[in-house]
Amino acid sequence: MNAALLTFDFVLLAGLLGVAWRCLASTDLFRAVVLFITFGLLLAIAWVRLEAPDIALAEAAIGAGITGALLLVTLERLKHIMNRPRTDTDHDPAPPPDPVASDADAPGAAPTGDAASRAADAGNAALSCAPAPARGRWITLVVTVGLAGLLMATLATQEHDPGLQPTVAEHMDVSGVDHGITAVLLNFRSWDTLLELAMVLLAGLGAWSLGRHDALPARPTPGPVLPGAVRLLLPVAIVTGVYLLWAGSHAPGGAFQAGAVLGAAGILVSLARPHELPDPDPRLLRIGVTAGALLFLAIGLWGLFAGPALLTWPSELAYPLILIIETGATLSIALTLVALFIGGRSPREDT
Amino acid sequence: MNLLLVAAAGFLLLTILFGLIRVLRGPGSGDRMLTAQLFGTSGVGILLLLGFALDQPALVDVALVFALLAVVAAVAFVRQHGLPEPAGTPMHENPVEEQPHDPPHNPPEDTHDR
Amino acid sequence: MIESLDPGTLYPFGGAALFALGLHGLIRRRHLILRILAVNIMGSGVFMVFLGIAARGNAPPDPVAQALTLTGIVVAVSATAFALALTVHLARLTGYAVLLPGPLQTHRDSHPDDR
Amino acid sequence: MIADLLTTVLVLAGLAFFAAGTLGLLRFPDVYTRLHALTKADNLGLGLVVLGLMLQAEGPAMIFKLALIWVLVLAAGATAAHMVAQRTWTHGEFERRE
Repeated sequence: MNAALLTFDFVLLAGLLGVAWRCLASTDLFRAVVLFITFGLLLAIAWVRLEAPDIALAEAAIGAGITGALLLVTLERLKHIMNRPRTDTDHDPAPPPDPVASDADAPGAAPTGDAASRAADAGNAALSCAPAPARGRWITLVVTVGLAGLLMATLATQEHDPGLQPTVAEHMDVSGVDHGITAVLLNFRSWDTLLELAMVLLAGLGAWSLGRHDALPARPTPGPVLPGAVRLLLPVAIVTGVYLLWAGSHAPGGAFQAGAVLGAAGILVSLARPHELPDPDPRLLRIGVTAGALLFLAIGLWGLFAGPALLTWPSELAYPLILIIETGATLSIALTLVALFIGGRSPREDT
Repeated sequence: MNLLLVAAAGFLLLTILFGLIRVLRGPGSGDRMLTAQLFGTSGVGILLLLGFALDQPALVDVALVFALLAVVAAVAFVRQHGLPEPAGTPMHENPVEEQPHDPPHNPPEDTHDR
Repeated sequence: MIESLDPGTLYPFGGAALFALGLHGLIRRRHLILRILAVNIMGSGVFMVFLGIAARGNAPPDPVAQALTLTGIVVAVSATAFALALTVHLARLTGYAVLLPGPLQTHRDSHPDDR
Repeated sequence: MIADLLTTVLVLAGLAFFAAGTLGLLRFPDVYTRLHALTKADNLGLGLVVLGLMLQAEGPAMIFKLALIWVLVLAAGATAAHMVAQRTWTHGEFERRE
């Protein structure tokens, strides 16, 4: 049993490293993205092996749903930009002026077999990129191998330490929940979580501020299959999201996993039939996107005046408060992820 | 029993690694996307088998999330990556195409009837 | 020896290798999408080291490390999404998805805000 | 005991379909035939594995969850296969053997 698991671990690690290597060495961006999606899948299995089902849940929702869709839609946008006509006649419409592109022709740096694969998908010509230049290859290789060796030597000599696990286990009864990670995230170290929500909000605002011309194209749905699948998957996704939110108090799950699942469901809906979707009311959208951080902050401030300190809550009220905060956080994370995917404000907002 | 389940999970992992050959070779992006889809199914299988072998029922939830969201990437691929765009979609309202003096460089999508 | 190799001992080494691989890609590749992927792979390596150390030994894993990793993953995906949006914006302004030396040269008339 | 034996048989049968699916993915000449290989793994491979694991499951909730996972994978596989095929068809890129 142990030997079988050990073999499994070795194969998994070899697969992870191989996929990461091929992904970063790729000259075809689409191939790199598919390899990165595969990398996320293998990573989720690695988290399972490290006894971290919470992380695996988040990785599953983010890796399988959100990152893949985000990268693919970005490729589409890039392809659109690269293929469009250039009006500025002063500008050189030649391929990207890679400062070291001349080195790409050096022997050993040329990709093998990629030319055929690129030719097969002529529409993707904009999605290929120059291979890494031959110059400086050995320096970076030596530096990174040395760094990895240093890290590994540090790890090998490190003493085993139980960490904070006993401390957390000792204080579980005052946290209001029965799951260690939720207790840490929303009670013991709630600062981190508040700042994390602020960070998600900032990323959403940043993407929003880049303008509105990046809207998703409203394409007609080809045939009845996709809407039918969405009709089946969407209710299940919503129930799963709420289930994960609820499960977070006593088992793997919580606001982030639930938010990621709901966000991925929202991305699926916006992909399936964007032209049928009414544009959301901008005010409601703003309230939804900020709800998590604001609710968290408000309850934290209430803790300052009525309770012991900022961002702390009395243990008898902890469970309902944590549930309220988590609900707000789920909503905000889901909405922000969808907003990040769609990119740009709703066209209706400015008119 | 558990040994069998772990070995089965390892076997599925190996099928993923062999399937990578198809991702690397292509030739089309459709092939690559299909392979990613197959990997999703194998991943669900691995998670279920490990969940039972290691007695961690939470892994079934992870597999559920995977199964639920497996279709998102494929739909993103098809919807964004290559379906011919009808004229008049918001993306076409980019100002560059309003310049009439550059006909040879019109993107292929513009050959559709308005 | 073999029996003592639990995942908590084995995976951090893989994480260190992933970090180095990502760094290598970050330095060597110029296309911004590949650089974003490289940063993500580096981050995954860090998470793997962290979770591996948290899972060492026979005791239940350290929930603080797992909570911090969860926070890190959510921040990473938001930052990735923002970076991709910036990449698209850069490509729209310059026509290229690579960072070029020198001052930013934009297409005249090609940006809707100038309309 | 009988349940264990049945689980073994079902899981092994499921693995055979996964292996066949991967082999087909690697060996078949074009996208459409590869789609065919993919759906075998989705439908029968995972189906048999899930069926085998159901015999080991405790309680109806777990059995329901397993069944739900299988149904979701079926829906996802069918949708993805249909859409990739449609996309390939509308683009007219009938990819030949390398």
